[in-house]
Amino acid sequence: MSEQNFDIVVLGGGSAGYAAAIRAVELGLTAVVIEKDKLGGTCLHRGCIPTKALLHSAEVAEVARESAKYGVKTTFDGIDIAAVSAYREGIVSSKWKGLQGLLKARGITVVAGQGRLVGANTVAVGDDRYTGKNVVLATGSYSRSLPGLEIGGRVITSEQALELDFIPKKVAVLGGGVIGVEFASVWNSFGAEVTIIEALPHLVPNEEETISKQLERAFRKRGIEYSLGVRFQNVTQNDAGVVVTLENGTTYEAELLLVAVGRGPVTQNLGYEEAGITIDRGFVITNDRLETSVPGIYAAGDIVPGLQLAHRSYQQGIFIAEEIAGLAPIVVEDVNIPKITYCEPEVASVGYTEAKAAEKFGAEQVSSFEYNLAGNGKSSILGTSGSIKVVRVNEGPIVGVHMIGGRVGELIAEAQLAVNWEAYPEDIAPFIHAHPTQGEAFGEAVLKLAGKPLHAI
Amino acid sequence: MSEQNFDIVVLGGGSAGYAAAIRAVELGLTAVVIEKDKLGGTCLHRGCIPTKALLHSAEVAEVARESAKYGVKTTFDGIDIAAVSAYREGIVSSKWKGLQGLLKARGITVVAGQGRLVGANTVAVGDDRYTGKNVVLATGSYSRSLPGLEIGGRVITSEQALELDFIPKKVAVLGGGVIGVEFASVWNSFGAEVTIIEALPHLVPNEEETISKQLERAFRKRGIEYSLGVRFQNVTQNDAGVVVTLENGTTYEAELLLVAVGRGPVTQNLGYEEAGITIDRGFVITNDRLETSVPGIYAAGDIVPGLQLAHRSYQQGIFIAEEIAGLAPIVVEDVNIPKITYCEPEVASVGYTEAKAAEKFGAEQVSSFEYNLAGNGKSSILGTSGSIKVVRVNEGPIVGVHMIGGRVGELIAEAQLAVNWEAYPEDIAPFIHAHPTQGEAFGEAVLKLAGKPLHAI
Amino acid sequence: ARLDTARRSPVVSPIVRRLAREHGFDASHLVGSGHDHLVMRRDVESFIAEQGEPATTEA
Ligand SMILES: Cc1cc2nc3c(=O)[nH]c(=O)nc-3n(C[C@H](O)[C@H](O)[C@H](O)COP(=O)(O)OP(=O)(O)OC[C@H]3O[C@@H](n4cnc5c(N)ncnc54)[C@H](O)[C@@H]3O)c2cc1C
Ligand SMILES: Cc1cc2nc3c(=O)[nH]c(=O)nc-3n(C[C@H](O)[C@H](O)[C@H](O)COP(=O)(O)OP(=O)(O)OC[C@H]3O[C@@H](n4cnc5c(N)ncnc54)[C@H](O)[C@@H]3O)c2cc1C
Repeated sequence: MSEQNFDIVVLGGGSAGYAAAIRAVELGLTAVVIEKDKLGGTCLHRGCIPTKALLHSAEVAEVARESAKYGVKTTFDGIDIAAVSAYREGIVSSKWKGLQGLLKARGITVVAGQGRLVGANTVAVGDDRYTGKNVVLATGSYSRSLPGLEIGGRVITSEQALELDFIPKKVAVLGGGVIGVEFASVWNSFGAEVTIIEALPHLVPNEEETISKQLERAFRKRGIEYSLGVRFQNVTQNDAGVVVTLENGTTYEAELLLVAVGRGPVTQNLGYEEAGITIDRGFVITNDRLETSVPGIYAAGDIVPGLQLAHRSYQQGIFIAEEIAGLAPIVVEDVNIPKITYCEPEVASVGYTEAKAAEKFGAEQVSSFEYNLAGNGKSSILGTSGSIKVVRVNEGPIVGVHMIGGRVGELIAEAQLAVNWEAYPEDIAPFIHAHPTQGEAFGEAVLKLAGKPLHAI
Repeated sequence: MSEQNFDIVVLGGGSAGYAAAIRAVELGLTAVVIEKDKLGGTCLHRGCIPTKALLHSAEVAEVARESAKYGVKTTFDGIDIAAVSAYREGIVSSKWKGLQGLLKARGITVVAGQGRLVGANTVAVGDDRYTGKNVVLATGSYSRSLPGLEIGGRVITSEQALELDFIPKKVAVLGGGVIGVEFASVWNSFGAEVTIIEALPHLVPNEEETISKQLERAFRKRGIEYSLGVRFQNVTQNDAGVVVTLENGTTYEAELLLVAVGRGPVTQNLGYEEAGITIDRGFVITNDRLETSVPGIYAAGDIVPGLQLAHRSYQQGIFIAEEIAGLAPIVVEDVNIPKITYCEPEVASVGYTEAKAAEKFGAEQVSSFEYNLAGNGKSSILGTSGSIKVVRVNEGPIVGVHMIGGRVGELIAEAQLAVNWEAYPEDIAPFIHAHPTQGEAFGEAVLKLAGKPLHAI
Repeated sequence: ARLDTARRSPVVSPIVRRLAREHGFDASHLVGSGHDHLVMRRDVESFIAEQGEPATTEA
């Protein structure tokens, strides 16, 4: 039994937690991070990083298959899943090593163990107690399922999907959100037959509708099947496979069912409610400065309702450290945080969809233009299609940018600045994008909205 | 013999010329474009577009060769140069068709023929005369050589290099600038032995020195040889190949010599000097509103001293049309125009190098940080290395961004806005880049300069 | 006056425009020190600094 004091006690060493600790020590505070599993959390070990490694292997497979189009003679001989795993694990372990070194170099105490909030400013790990002037809760999320849908055997979540040591012949994916379409994309590239089951009327249903529709078209062309607008009813499994039944009676047989219906907050049995923290449907409720209902206790990352993204977690972690240090950081609303879906083709967006912008600013007050990548030289060279749609307030700023196409994820960085800085299309128009880049497509849409289209009518 | 009148007569239908005409008609002016060869000029037919197609074929070849690393089993069976050419030509011809359609839809008269300035506001094509209230000269550039170095046979320029129907076994490249390193990169990927000969001490000598050095290291690793800091003396050729001799006596044998020592302005025998236009070393001298010494005659693109880039040409063409229409457009200095070199790894930059920034703002007033892509998850996943260096004025704006690494070209768009909008690192810092992207590396450098590094010390 | 509501100087940076707005004026009402009177960040910042110092403002 020991007791240690810090300025900030962080429960959970994922993106949100370690970012808070790093920023805290930069500001001259002392910090401890309590982590029961591995520093880096979901993103590094079971999320962003390993999935993007799989997606890169998938991209390489697609390039190899299509290489004749570009005058490169190759024979595609299939996927070596053991080598894919070795590559994925290699990336994760080297980043993990880097992260551990970083926290060490920063002088952050990292405690290995399961923590529990035991009062307004203390976290207990076994018999040890860590007391802070402030506490940051950052315990992250887990793969949810649906009521009555049990995970196990051939019914898996992203954790198991990542580590499969074989490529399923046929796989069903429950959920057409980010994680579902990313795995669908990988498995299709690896040669599996894939069917996505989504209850809402579109794939990536949080995105601009025109983008969802283009993704559906692209997936159809790739041979990825999907069922939209009908709810899942149940699944049965046996040695041979699974049978998924929808509410309309349609059935799908497959070797595996991936359940990708969202992620729930890890907040149960951690002492949160006992400490008086307001919890709603499992999420920790905070004010817009990320402070919980208990003064001095903050929450960050996937346990806070809203977008579940690693960079939002970083941002919230940093925000809390600065808030505690009295720097009065600015709030970035979720709508202005960029989102990327790394399937092929990629989807990326920031700001309002056109429909939401019309709601907020009035339909008459909003204009948009969607530039087709068919007019973009670099996209033609890469052999990709898609579009970039920009939404503006008339005589006002750009409030939404929505993209689909191979490699467009990187283009969201520019759009993020434009939207957050409230740029008018007229502010961007004088700065012609480098040629030939995919970024020119954003430029063309902006030029059009500024009343001066170049390669558009 | 006919005579036609327009608001704007444009001589040359390359990037600069057609952009001027498009913007002019948008502003209610009438415009004619006189083009002796093909609409689209160098960029579309012999420059940006076909070279980037070759570079994409080269990328595909590299991916195929390296695919085992990512768990993809492929056999690389070599390059089918006829198929590479078909792909390249397909891209160019479809873009060409699109461009012709665009100008037609805009109601721009396009005259096929060789034009000549015959007075302050008239261009003659054969017996026909086109008179404008204003004239825009946009006759572009050609591949230069060195005094005494004759092009022909095995001594070629980029025009011939693009259209080669074979892959040379061994090739020498004279000039380590953009065009030289791009072809060197392609040929190396296609299996040729390549040696670059550059008289200055670095490859891409206009870039930040640390970037040049990293490119040299990367090229060495790829097996691209180079000689730096020694001037070319002469070349001899026979049926078997060429022998290149440097001023220090070193000789290089190769099958071909590509001369890539820069591009000269196309301004001779076009009536420019007779009309009273000031010419300096072949370039058309303008004021900072792009007007020549003859009032009413403007010049745009590669004939105007400075960066020879397609997007600068677009920008200048648009600028002139707006200037003529009285819109008083803002001037974008060359230093703030983004540059991309599409070799592998790519190089991209905008704004001042650290050395130039120190000259301009005072060495004490400038700070910089270079973030190594080794710390960037997405770059590790892509298997690329490199760095992003950001230069700021202390307590002031970001004035330069310099990058090297696979695919970094697209990242310059964000940097272009940051530099041109005079963003401080502190302005960008709250907006954490999407994870995992290569753009995060720019974000990390900016966070560090804002005094709040995340994944950096 | 340094700030003239009839003036329409060019402003291209949303950051510069916002900085002025947050301090209660319109950046385009300043004389810009950039190319062709483009209003630069330094123009807005120096104006704010002047305004902020009571010693230099008239009573
Ligand atoms: C398959 C998948 C792909 C994804 N891809 C992306 C992507 O590409 N981009 C993106 O931005 N986001 C992506 N995400 C989301 C991203 O991973 C999360 O938003 C992010 O990890 C949330 O960070 P966090 O710190 O809130 O939680 P987590 O990363 O979940 O970290 C919480 C940590 O707290 C620890 N912990 C929990 N309880 C305790 C306890 N009692 N005591 C001690 N430690 C505890 C956990 O072990 C964990 O390490 C993906 C997620 C998944 C599942
Ligand atoms: C190999 C190579 C690669 C390049 N890659 C890139 C790149 O990736 N990105 C980039 O930004 N830039 C690149 N460039 C540079 C880019 O091509 C030029 O900057 C751009 O084309 C210049 O445009 P322009 O309109 O000034 O001239 P041009 O494109 O040269 O057009 C001039 C036009 O005028 C016509 N013309 C000339 N004289 C007459 C006459 N008397 N009568 C009628 N017509 C006439 C010509 O036929 C031509 O069509 C590259 C150049 C080369 C050579």
